[in-house]
Amino acid sequence: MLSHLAVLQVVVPLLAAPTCLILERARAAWLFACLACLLSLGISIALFMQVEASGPISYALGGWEAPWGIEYRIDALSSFVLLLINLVAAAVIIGANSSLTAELPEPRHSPFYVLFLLCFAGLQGIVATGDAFNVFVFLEISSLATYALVALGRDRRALFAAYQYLIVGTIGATFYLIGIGFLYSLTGTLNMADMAQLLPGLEEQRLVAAAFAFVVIGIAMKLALFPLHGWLPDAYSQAPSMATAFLAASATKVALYLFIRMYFEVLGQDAVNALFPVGKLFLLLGAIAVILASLAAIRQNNVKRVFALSSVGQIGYLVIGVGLGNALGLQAALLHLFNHGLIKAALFIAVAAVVCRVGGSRLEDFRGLGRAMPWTMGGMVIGALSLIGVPLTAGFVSKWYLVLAAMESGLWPLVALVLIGSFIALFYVWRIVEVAYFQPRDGAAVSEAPLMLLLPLWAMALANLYFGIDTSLTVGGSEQAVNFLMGSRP
Amino acid sequence: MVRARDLFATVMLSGIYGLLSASFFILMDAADVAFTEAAVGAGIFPLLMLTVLTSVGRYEAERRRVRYLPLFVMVVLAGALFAAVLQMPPFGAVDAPSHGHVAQRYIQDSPAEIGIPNMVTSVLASYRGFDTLGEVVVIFTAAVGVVVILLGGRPKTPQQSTQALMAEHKVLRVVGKMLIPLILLFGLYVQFHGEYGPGGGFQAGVIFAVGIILYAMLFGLSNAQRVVPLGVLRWLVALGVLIYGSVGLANLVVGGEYLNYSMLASDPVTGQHIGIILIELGVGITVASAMVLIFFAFTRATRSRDELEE
Amino acid sequence: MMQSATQLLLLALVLPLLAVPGILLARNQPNLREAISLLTGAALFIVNLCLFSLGEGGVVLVEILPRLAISLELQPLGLVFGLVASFLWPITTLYAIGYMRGHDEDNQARFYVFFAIAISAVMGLAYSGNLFTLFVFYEIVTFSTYPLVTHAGTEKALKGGRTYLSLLLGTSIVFFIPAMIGTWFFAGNLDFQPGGVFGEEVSPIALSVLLVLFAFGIGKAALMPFHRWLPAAMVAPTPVSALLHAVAVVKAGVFSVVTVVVYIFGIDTVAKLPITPFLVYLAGASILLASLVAMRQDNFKSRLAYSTVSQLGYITLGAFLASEAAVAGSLLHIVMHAFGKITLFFCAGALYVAHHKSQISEFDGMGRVMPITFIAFTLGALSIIGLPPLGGVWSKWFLMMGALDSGYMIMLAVLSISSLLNIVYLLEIPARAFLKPAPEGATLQEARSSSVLAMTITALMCIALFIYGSDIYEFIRSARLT
Amino acid sequence: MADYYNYLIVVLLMVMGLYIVMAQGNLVKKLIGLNIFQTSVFIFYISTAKVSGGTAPIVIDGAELYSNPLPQVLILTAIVVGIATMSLALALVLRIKRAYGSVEEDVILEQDKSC
Amino acid sequence: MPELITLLSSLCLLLGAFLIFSGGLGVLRFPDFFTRMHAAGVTETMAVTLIVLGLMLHSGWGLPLFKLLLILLFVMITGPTASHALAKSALHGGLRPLGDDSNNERH
Repeated sequence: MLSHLAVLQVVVPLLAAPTCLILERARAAWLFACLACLLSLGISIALFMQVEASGPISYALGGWEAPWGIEYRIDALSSFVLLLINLVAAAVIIGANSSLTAELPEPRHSPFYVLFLLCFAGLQGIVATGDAFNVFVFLEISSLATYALVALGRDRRALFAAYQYLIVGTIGATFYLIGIGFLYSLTGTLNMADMAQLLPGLEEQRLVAAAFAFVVIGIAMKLALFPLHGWLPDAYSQAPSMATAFLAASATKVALYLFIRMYFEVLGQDAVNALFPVGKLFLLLGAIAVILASLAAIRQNNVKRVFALSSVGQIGYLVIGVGLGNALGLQAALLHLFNHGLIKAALFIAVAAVVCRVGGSRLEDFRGLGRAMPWTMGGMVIGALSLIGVPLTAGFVSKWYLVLAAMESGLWPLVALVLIGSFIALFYVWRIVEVAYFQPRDGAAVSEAPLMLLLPLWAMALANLYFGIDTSLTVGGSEQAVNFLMGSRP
Repeated sequence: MVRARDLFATVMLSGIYGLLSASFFILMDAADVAFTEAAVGAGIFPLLMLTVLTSVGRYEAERRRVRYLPLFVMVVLAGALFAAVLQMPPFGAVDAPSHGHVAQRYIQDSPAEIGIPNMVTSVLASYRGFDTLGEVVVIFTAAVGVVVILLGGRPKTPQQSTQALMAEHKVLRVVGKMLIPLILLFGLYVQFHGEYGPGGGFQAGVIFAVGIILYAMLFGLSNAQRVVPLGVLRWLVALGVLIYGSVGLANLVVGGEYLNYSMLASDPVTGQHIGIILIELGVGITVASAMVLIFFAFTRATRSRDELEE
Repeated sequence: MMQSATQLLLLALVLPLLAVPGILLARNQPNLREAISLLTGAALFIVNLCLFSLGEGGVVLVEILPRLAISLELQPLGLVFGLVASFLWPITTLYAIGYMRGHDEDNQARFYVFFAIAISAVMGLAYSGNLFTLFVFYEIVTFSTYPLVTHAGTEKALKGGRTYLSLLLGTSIVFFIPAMIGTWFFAGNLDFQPGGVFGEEVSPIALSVLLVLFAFGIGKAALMPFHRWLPAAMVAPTPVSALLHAVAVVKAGVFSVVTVVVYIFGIDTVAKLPITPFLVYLAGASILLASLVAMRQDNFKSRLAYSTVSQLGYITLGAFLASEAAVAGSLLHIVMHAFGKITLFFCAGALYVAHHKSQISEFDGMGRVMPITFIAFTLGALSIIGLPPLGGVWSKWFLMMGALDSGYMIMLAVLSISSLLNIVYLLEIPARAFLKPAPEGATLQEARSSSVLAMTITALMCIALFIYGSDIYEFIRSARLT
Repeated sequence: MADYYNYLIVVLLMVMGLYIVMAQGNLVKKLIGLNIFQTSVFIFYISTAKVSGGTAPIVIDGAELYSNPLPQVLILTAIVVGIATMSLALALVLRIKRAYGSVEEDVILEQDKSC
Repeated sequence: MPELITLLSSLCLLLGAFLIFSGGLGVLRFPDFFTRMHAAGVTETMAVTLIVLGLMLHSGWGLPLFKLLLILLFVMITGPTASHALAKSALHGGLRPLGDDSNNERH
């Protein structure tokens, strides 16, 4: 069975979803979903170790070898991202039951788990597959599940947010499909590795450029890269809290993964930049995203929205790392991908805990929670520090690499920008901390969040600390991935 | 279509558009796709649209202005695309790279490797069987999503009988009674004929669903739900996916890769055959029940609104 | 021997933290709680004494990235700072007991907890083995003192806290981090070593930029124009102000500056950099301007705050003068100013607790009401001004020597003028207190005894330091600084 | 040019569809635009699959040249994905109508702003 | 014989095509709903029957012939039914034929 881990990684949650639907009873569905997520987490750890020990794994689905059948490829990059998604998913699903009890009527629980598992499976499928079209299918699975998850939100605005997300997401996916169509008509293959080999040396450069543009714009919509980020704050702030926690920590990360895969492996960074200075464009967009989104976050009154906008800004960092184009920059992007996933998971689970007890996530709902919910707010503060990039937290490590990478490219303004971004982050985060710790709570007493929420929250918070101190896993994993990507197309 | 304010007309036009593209697909030698597009673009999509229109109203608000920014973006996009597609291999070229590399094997070897004449089905169900599993899951996701969005988690079949949509149409009812068994039969035919001609699980599922939907339209939603209760549908939607997925798992058990049907029998070709029949069954079940479920959810949602208003 | 140094270093770091659960457990029993604080403080001082006797040793705690570790290292600069801080901690605690009880503050347990964390961080800062460690503890100091600044929880306190945090974190994020990463980028490591880490090949321009980034990035050193946080932090309770101004925060800042100059750049390198004169003049300007501003303050604590800004200028000035004498002088000034300024703040707190007076104009004749307080105040003030027979005279002396060594004649003038200004704004207070008539119906009423005891100790220490000043100087000079 | 006639039509349909999505305020109409946009992609793929003189990819005796089955398979999947998305979107529209009483974008935004 | 069948089938197809064309014209040009529906309805039954007949003649004995027959049957049942349903619901919805002055309102 060990040789089938690559496919089981995706199939386990994929098949757990319909089983959950059959189970019907919310609690049973939850337990089953937990089981599936933990199993999947185990698989991802095993895969990570396997890849680290013996290099990329290729799995031919249906027994049809690579370009003819669909291939699953787990290499350093994908195993790294898989590990992140699985960590987050496990944390979120464990806390989901408590959070949902407070947020949704009971009959909607089991569909939530079904959709959650589908989204989870879809994201993993995108990461695991080596086939460009298979990506599209799994992209749509995860997207459809996400739209439905967002629409589950309590407010009617959730509906409209879901609708807008659906429109943008569908256009994005269709753009991606068009790009893949161009690439297919040029190469006659859908396998990414195969494409990467066939693409250089083609004469139809305009078409390659168009293909790249479509693929990138399509992914950028999913990634919520400025200026295509409009859907994200609405969707994230309206979705049920735990759904947000999962999406914020994984969905955009997977989009970035896909982007890196396409940009560095399939099309080749140098080839693309010879057509058009894309790298510089990314730097510019990333920079604008960092500044604008962070500034917008300061003015928000809803904590979920603050963090959602902060996500847009953080995506800016990720894109800057990619745009720098050197090994350090890519490593910074990958590190931040991982670390930011942990950060946002911690923060949104904390928000979920607050919503669970207080019933809202407006800033004034946080009054005095430092005393009323010390554990929740403690976890949140750790996440917040990590978001700012304080040393000994995971956020610091990725910022460190990003700044180093910018220095290596000699882009000093960018160094300044990254740091100013962190500085602004300090402001919007600290507003929340201040309200929580230094403003008295009026109204009914609030008790500490349930244990099942604190558990994942602190798991994520401690992960933030752990990966800020022992970086061998993250730095090592990302380094392997970078070597793999940069080595495949020097 | 852009300018018409009457949404009903727009929907009808888009139905015709679907039918036209289906005919176009036939011309392009894509029989399976045409079949599907006809069922979806000219069938399910307008049907759902119309159901929605009964609730949201037939006319849109008066608005007559051109948005210049989108227009500009579109013109630029069109220009860029024109420039790009001119580098495509010429339409119909025999030596286009896309026909050479991977496709060649499907055309040359699939009859021998899979043992069925319809290459589209071979590729769909075996070479790229995992895509199709994904496709089924997409339908499953949509069904779960629609139900939870419109009806809330766990809808119960209503007890009291609501008035049928077309109770006063005697002729329709009689003709419908005649047709429905035929439609279901045809569905079964498409289901199991997919290996030889155009057709397969998806198309069959849709046709099957149409039969039940027709029943619901003629004899009332509650009667239809008594025939196929929502609970059963939920169960069936999941069952289809599980059948498909378990075939894959069964392959693992007998020692092949996921979805490698060759191991299912002593002879690889027979194995493929068995596998494809099983997974097409899964597809058919999920698609049919998902479509019915979605339709039920839509009509229930529009109906409950009417009841609220009264 | 090395073994015990490792353990002692860790002990210095952990000991204050050990007090935290104790304080929390005993949060409803003030006596026990404060006893724990005091005892830990005393123990910490003993640990530091032991460290002093050891003189060398180090430990790598954890390696975060390759060549980027959290490590501790004994070196003379740190030892001096560590000793001062650990000596003043129990004394401030002693004083705080009187102040907090007299003032009936809320959340006293929280106060002691963060106090302890702050001291632990200061220990780490003093014994940092590399720049990264220094930075980490520097930030921990910031975060752990933030709840102390906003202790009152009022809107005003929150606003002050916001300024405090945003300026300190802002400078460290925007300047300090890039300076640190730049150092890593150019030098390849961040380990402290006498003579600096940079090789010959790094251009002076780059080094200059880095030095400026460090100078401003270490916002706790309150070099103008990034001094605003210090007056803002005056919303804190007085023991906190004492801690901020004498022990933890500002001294952490200037200590960091000195350490960076000595162990990252190397004194000789700094002396040759084109940017150094600019920084020297900036420090000089900081000294004079802050003194001038201080003269105009009527609020007692504000005046002391600006006085601190001015005095911190001395220390940064010494660092940038970049001669061994000047560096030793500035380090000595850390010690002298610590004792002097803490005495002044103790007096300010005592006045506030006992008589609710915080404006200087209200102090007329108070010398007769609180004689011990004002005598202590006078001693502290004289030490800061730099008159014999008090400790402050030594540090100023060596700073002037250093200025001479480096050839900045104009700095001699700056230091002299500033001393005159000091006299004007500091001695005005005891003058008012002793010479003006006492308020009607005033009787002898000192602050609580523990507070009085604390200020007496520190005032006496100012005198003692006059006697031992040159010994400390010799100790510093005996170490390898270049 | 004649060789590219199909693709040019596809491009036109594509931008028309997208324009409707972007410029129309009615949520239902947006979806119709989206449908046109998606269908244009289907047509594009199917066009690339056509081989002049070929027949549908179902084995018949005597046929030598077949059209490319692979894009057809992809589009089969894409159509299904498309209708799944549409049904989800329409469900949302229904709920939006119920919650806001309108399916015009500006009316909805107005309502959100006011509350 | 084969020529005759080809001829017949062509005739059927042509006739069917003509009917479809005229039907389309009718739908466009007739004055009101019911007359238009007449055009559409007649076309649908008659033209489709003719075309399928033509195709049947063309295809010769075999499975396709059977399938076409089924299609023919299907169309002949559903076409009129659909027209009937349309007309009835139009009446039900308040539409009156042209010339019926009792309530001549148009949408």
